[in-house]
Amino acid sequence: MLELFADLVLMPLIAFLFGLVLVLMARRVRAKIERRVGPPVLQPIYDIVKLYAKKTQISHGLMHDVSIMMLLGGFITAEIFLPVPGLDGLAAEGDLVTLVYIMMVPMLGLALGVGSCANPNGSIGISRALTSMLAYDVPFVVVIAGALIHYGSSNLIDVVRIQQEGGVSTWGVTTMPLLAFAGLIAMHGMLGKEPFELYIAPAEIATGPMVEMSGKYMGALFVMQCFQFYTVGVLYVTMFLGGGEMWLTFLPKVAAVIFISVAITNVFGRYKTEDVIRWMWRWPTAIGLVGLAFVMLKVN
Amino acid sequence: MSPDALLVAEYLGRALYGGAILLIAIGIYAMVARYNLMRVLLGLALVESGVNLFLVAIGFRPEAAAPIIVGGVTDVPMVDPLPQALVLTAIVIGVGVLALAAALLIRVKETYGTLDTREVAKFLAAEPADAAPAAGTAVAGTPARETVNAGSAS
Amino acid sequence: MIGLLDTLLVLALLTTVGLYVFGANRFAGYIGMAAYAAMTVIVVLVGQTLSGGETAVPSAMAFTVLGYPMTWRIDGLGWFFALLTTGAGFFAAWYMSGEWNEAQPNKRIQHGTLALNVLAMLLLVSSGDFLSLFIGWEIVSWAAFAMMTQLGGPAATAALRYLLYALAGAMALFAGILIVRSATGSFAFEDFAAAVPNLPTATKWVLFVLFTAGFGVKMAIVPFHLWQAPAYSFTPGASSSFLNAVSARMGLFALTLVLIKLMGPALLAGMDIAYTWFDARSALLWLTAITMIVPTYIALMQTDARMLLAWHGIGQGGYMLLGILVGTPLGLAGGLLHTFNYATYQMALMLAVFAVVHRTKTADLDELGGLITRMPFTYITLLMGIIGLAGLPPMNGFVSKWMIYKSLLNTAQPLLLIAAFIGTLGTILSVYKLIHNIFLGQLRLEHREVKEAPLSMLLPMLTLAGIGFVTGWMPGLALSMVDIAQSALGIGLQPHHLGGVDLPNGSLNMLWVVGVLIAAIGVGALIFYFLGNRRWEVSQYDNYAGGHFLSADVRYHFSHEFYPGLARVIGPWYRGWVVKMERGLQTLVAVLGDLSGGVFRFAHTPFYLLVAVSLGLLWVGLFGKI
Amino acid sequence: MHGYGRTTASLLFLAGLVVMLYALFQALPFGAAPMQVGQEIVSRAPGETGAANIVTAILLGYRGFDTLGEVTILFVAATAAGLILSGAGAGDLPKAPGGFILKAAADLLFPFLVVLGAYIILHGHLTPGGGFQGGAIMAAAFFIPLLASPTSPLNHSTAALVEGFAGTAFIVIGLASLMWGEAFLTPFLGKGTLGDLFSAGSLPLLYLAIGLKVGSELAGLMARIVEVGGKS
Amino acid sequence: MTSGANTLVLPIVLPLLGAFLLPLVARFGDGLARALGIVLVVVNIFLGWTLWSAVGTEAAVTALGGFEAPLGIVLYGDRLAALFVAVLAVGALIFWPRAEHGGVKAYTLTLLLVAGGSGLVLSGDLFNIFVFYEIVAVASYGLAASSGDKAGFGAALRYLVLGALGSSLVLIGIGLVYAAAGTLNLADIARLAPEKLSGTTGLAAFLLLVLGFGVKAELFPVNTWVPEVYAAAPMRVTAILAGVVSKLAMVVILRLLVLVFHDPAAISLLMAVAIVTIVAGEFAAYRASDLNRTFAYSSIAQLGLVALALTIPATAGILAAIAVALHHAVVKPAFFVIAAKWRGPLAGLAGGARVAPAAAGLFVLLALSIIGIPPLPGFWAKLVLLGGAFDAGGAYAFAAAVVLAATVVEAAYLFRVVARIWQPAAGAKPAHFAFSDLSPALLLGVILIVATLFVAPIGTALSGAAASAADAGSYVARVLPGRM
Repeated sequence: MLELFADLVLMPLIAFLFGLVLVLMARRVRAKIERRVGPPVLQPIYDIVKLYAKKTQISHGLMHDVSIMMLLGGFITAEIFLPVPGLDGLAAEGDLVTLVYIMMVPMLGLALGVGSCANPNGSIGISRALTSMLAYDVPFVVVIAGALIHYGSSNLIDVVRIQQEGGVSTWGVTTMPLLAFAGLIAMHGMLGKEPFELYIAPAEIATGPMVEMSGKYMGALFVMQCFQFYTVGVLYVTMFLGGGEMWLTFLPKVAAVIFISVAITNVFGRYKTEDVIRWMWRWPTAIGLVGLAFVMLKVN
Repeated sequence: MSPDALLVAEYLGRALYGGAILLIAIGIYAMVARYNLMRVLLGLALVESGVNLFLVAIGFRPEAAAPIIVGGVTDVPMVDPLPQALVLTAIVIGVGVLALAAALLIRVKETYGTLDTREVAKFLAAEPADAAPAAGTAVAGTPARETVNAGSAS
Repeated sequence: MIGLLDTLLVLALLTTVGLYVFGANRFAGYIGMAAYAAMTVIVVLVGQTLSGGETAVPSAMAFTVLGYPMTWRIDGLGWFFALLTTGAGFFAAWYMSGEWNEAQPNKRIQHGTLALNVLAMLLLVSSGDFLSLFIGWEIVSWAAFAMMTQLGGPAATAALRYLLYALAGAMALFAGILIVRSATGSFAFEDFAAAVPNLPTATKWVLFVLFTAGFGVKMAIVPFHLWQAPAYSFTPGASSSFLNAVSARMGLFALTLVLIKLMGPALLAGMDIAYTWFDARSALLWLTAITMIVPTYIALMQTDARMLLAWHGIGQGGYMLLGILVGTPLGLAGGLLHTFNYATYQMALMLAVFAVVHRTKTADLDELGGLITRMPFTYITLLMGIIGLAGLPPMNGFVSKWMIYKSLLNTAQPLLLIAAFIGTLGTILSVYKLIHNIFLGQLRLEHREVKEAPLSMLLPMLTLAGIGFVTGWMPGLALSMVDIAQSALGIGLQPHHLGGVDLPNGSLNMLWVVGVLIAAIGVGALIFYFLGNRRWEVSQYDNYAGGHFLSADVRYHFSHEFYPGLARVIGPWYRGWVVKMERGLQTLVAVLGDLSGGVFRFAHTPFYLLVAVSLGLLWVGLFGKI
Repeated sequence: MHGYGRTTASLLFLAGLVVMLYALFQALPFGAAPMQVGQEIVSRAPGETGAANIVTAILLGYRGFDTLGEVTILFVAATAAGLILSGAGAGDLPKAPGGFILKAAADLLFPFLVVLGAYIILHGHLTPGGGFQGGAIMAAAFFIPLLASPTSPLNHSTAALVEGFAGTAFIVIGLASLMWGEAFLTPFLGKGTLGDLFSAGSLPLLYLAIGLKVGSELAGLMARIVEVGGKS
Repeated sequence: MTSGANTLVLPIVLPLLGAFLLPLVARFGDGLARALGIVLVVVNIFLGWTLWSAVGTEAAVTALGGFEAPLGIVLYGDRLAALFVAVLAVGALIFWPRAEHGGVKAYTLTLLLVAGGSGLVLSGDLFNIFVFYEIVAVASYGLAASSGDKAGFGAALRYLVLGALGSSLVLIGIGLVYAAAGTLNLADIARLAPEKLSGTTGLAAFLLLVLGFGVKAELFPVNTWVPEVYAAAPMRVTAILAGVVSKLAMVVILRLLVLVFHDPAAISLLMAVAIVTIVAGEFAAYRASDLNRTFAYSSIAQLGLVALALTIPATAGILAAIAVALHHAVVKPAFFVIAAKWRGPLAGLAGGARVAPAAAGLFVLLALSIIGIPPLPGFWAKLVLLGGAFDAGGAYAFAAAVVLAATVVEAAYLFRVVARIWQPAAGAKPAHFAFSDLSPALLLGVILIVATLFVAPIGTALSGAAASAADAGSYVARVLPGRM
């Protein structure tokens, strides 16, 4: 019981801290590509502290505040249901499907909060964000379905166990490379990086969802980004890269996954909404479906 | 029965049945292809005559007598009396119907001023004053706005 | 010998008569509440009898007409739907008890038709053979028709369309039950269940198609879906929410009864379609997949809040049927649980939307906005409702969807799972649009003085939302009711506990999920309130405009065409094939009608007779025995 | 429906009809009348009805009920015609008188026709002829004067009276047998000697009723048509 | 041939006697004539009822004139006949003509209609049936034109021409039958039919008889008189014609089918005609422009159903035919009562529910019943019909499918009208109903509801009637006891 309680406290904490590292990495990588020096190591923390410390904390009503709580709460919950080395948390009480759904809670919270800010630009941003969610979630569910069929279990602990017992040859990335590839693309979309960052589009809609966010609201969004990098990375590692046998290999795997995403993002421009949908529903989905077909052949 | 009688019967049969059919055909032609109601009625009378002829012909027997017993002699071959009785009834019925038809004809002429079946048909067809032909095109429609989206991508 | 079921039916009958007579009374809503509550109590008592080992509670009512016996008895499956019916009736009556009642010019009809529908549905779910099933079915259809038309307005037009669909379905059904009788010699369920495995394949197919089409019309399975949304959404008030919540589910009841209980999923799976990979069950499963997706994305494009919800109702029906057709105990439990869950959140949603309509006189999503400040409790109801409809934790919609997904995984049907997921994604987009366009964004000037809905309407809404939350947190409560229904189906029960189900390959314990989620949101609240400076609430319209001019005098609300990018992509896919098919059918009937009418109108009668005689004689010559 | 299309179509169908009816009729055994019932009637009629004219025996005896119906049809037609014509503008146009010759001839013919009609009616059971034929002649007797002098219309109420009583008489005669426990229209009174005027029991009575009824009906019917027809 | 059976003739001759006397009685006042007519009709109801209760499975037979069966004319009174005698009289009683439509002459014609109709169902002789058929026909020609309506004469003449041509066909048919079998007695024909009438001649005779009687039975394509006559005739006449008289012709076809024509080809011929009739009727009604025509077409379709029922083998078919016919006899006249007031284009009916709620409600009740919605009697009639069809299988199942599809069309046009009635009035409001205008329809509505409540005993009674009507062997045995 005590151990579980420790899990529950530790898991979000690690997620936040390593998320900071991932954010830092993303910014540094970007800087390197742009031949800049990039921010100092503690810059993510400075940013968050600064935002929380701002004097005017403008709120647009209770729903605005609640949305921030849902945002953080949703990710904290997700961390608790995501197994990491040595810490299974509550992963047995809710499976991958549950996790996928829990990850939608922060999205919904954000959407509600932005909506209640009554800024049309925010609403447009949310409209775009939800549209792009629809775009990348289609290949994502194909990947999820394929992976679940492959592992024969939706319990993430089982998924990790199966990969670790068989070694690298049973890792998802080797047994179902097409799904892994499609999953990577979907994950990239999930992170909202170019070319899929249409919902932020500062030149068009004044940064969209974030338009009314300042102070600790913005700070919470920063925290959310840490969680998001971490969660998405861990999820991918868990499904395709053998999960975490130990922290030393686990964290680099997560970082590597995120690195791929941040490394390629800079070479892209921004897709239009329609193009995001078309592209996502065409290529990754097709690749995923082929991968799924292989999985089905193997299962039967 | 003599072979002659049989031969006579055969030709008579053809003539009688043929005549009946001819009468019926002429009558029907008058009813179908002519537009004057008077001719239609005359055609009807012809058809009835033809049918009666047919009925009477059924009862024919070669070398048989009329079905009246004369002098108590009952064993002579007689033609079938039943069709004759039927025809008698049928004729009277036909008379009644024709008489009624004539009465109606008078009223039709009086009412519409014509005996042309086409005119009468036109009058009847146009009777429901402002017959809205589109009475049923749209059985059920959702209000315009909703129909736009009530589609299916399947 | 008056049993529980008889008491129930008599009570429903008395309520119907009473409310038709005294429905104009200002206490009519309370009378209705009391009656439905009493009915619910009786249903619960019936449930106790059923869980005590009885297979069915019989009625003393029985007729024999023309040698066909008709009986009524309620088994677990019927009980489950009876509970939904009386419960929904109770909440609808509650909603209509206070201020609503005073505002309605035709409350007698509203109360009367509601009671009539409850009676009809109770009759249907307690039918004991195919004949009484058909009778109940027809009565349900016409009771719903009465509800739609008696109040007039656009619903009446939609109702006509409904009527034709319902009647076409009923005729298919009629043919079905008569074929059953021809094949088995009786209308009895038991005889059919015993005889159906040995019937010729063609007969099985005919019956399958007829029953699926007949009952499917009521469920609005694609391609029989066109009627439902307009018909349900334009029916005023609580009646509409009742229709949405349980009326279409009668189709599900009957489909479950015939396809699962009597024919059985195994039998359906054995009916292969030649030259394809499909069999009867999988073909129908794919039809439900289409039903999950197509209506959901049609809902996404709606501009009327009621239409939007009603279209979702059709899509949700697809999930239920999907789960039930999977045919495993888990799938069945999921499908049935979803029926229950859907009834709670859909009713809450409809009631909330009607509360908005009650206050603002419009349900047009382009003409609302910002009401969160004026109607916060209605907002909460709607929020909880949409979370349930979208199937997110912590509401109950998640649990049932999870079970359905899980059953698809366990039977290795990933494509259906993907279809279900895609439907859910569309639902999320659509429900966000719903809540955003009504409650978020900027308040319109004409709605500045709008008041919160009265308590008499808020309470049932919030109670329903609360039920949705509690059964999401503790799905075991609802699952034990599902158990009773499932025990009547002969497929086996799904073991469960208070928090969900334990499966060897991935379990769900909502006690933990919800607990952690709430706790985590609490942590979020702690972070929010205890870190950083105090929040400073500004006017809602004190917005950053990115250089554009926005003022408080002109209200901007991004609501019209909420998903433009998506609409540009999938817009061309809305070809309206089904609409075109429907129009084509209408045109065909009209042309045939004109042809036949022309024969009569421009009659040249002797000519027809001549033709008939000539052709007839020719026929005689050709085919007569020489 | 216009032009020659219909004529052509009619002729085609008519040709078909003729061919097929001919084929059908040829298949019937002409000259070999079935005589199932006919033969039996021929052999039994004299004994059972006492009528020498077997057609009469059939009409009034074996198929007497048909005859009642037949009379009724005339009555129906007359009533219906009366009903239909009742609204027509009768006699508002002066009708040309028939002239002296016509009138005198009609007056002259009247008694002859009445007597002839009565004869044919009364000998219906013995010789060809009977109530219908006689009735028609009787009707002619009353109708011809009307043609000759259209201004003196037929007394419809008298005709109706005769008609009504005659019809009633037929039925009452028929019903009378019911009182003896026999079936409707069972002949009663003695059969007499075959060939005698007073033979065949009640059949001549029926013929009398028929004759009167047919006569009055036909006369009334035609008179009505003439009355109205004069106008248009 | 018990002496009690002799009274079989009374339902025919008493109205006949009354009809002959009516012009005489009318001299003492039209009211007296009217009273006499009504009394006779009531007597006929009583006679029908007496006959019904007197005959069980054993039908009453009387040889008229005492001439034994194949020679003379017999009357055959089974429950079927009794039923229709009573129904016809009830119809005539409810829809006794109004004084303004022909007065005493109309009374006379109605009485004659009753007499002729009773004869039609009671008679056991083919030619005698023809005679009574003609009585009915001529009386209805006269009544059809009695409204004084302008369209009435043209319509009646069209009716007459078609009817007379049809009668000629019947006569040819009778001639063919007689030429082949040599007898006119139905039982005798039934006895000889397998031997003499199973060939082409028999089939041709059947065709001609069906087309001939089909004029009254409203079978396609010889029913083209229906819409105009029903629209132009006085409502009360239309009600009787559509409600009862058309069924009498069906009874004749029923007798022919049961006794004489068992040829599968004949059955399929009638079935084809029935299907076309149903389709043509329902579809034409869908596009009809006013209520009267709508109901006229609808009645065509309903008679198509009866004809279809007749083709279904054994008792089930006959039970279905009787049930559908009886149901229609209750419903359709009531419809015509409503249509009589609500004339003109359908669009003009908007607001009807406001003006005349009782009529509107009754309309819905009748529509529901005629579509076949349980638990109304129409449902049970359709149940028996379609149940029999599906039991028979094959082409019958196809026919049943057609019926079911046609039912949807039927609902479409009926409820389109209902929707109109409930719309708010645009422009002129539809006519208001005085109680006396609506009372016949209300009475029929009450009958309908009562029938719903007592559907079980009614079903049992009709089954018995159908079973005895379907028993050809017993018919022959009763009529020709010595000649089996």
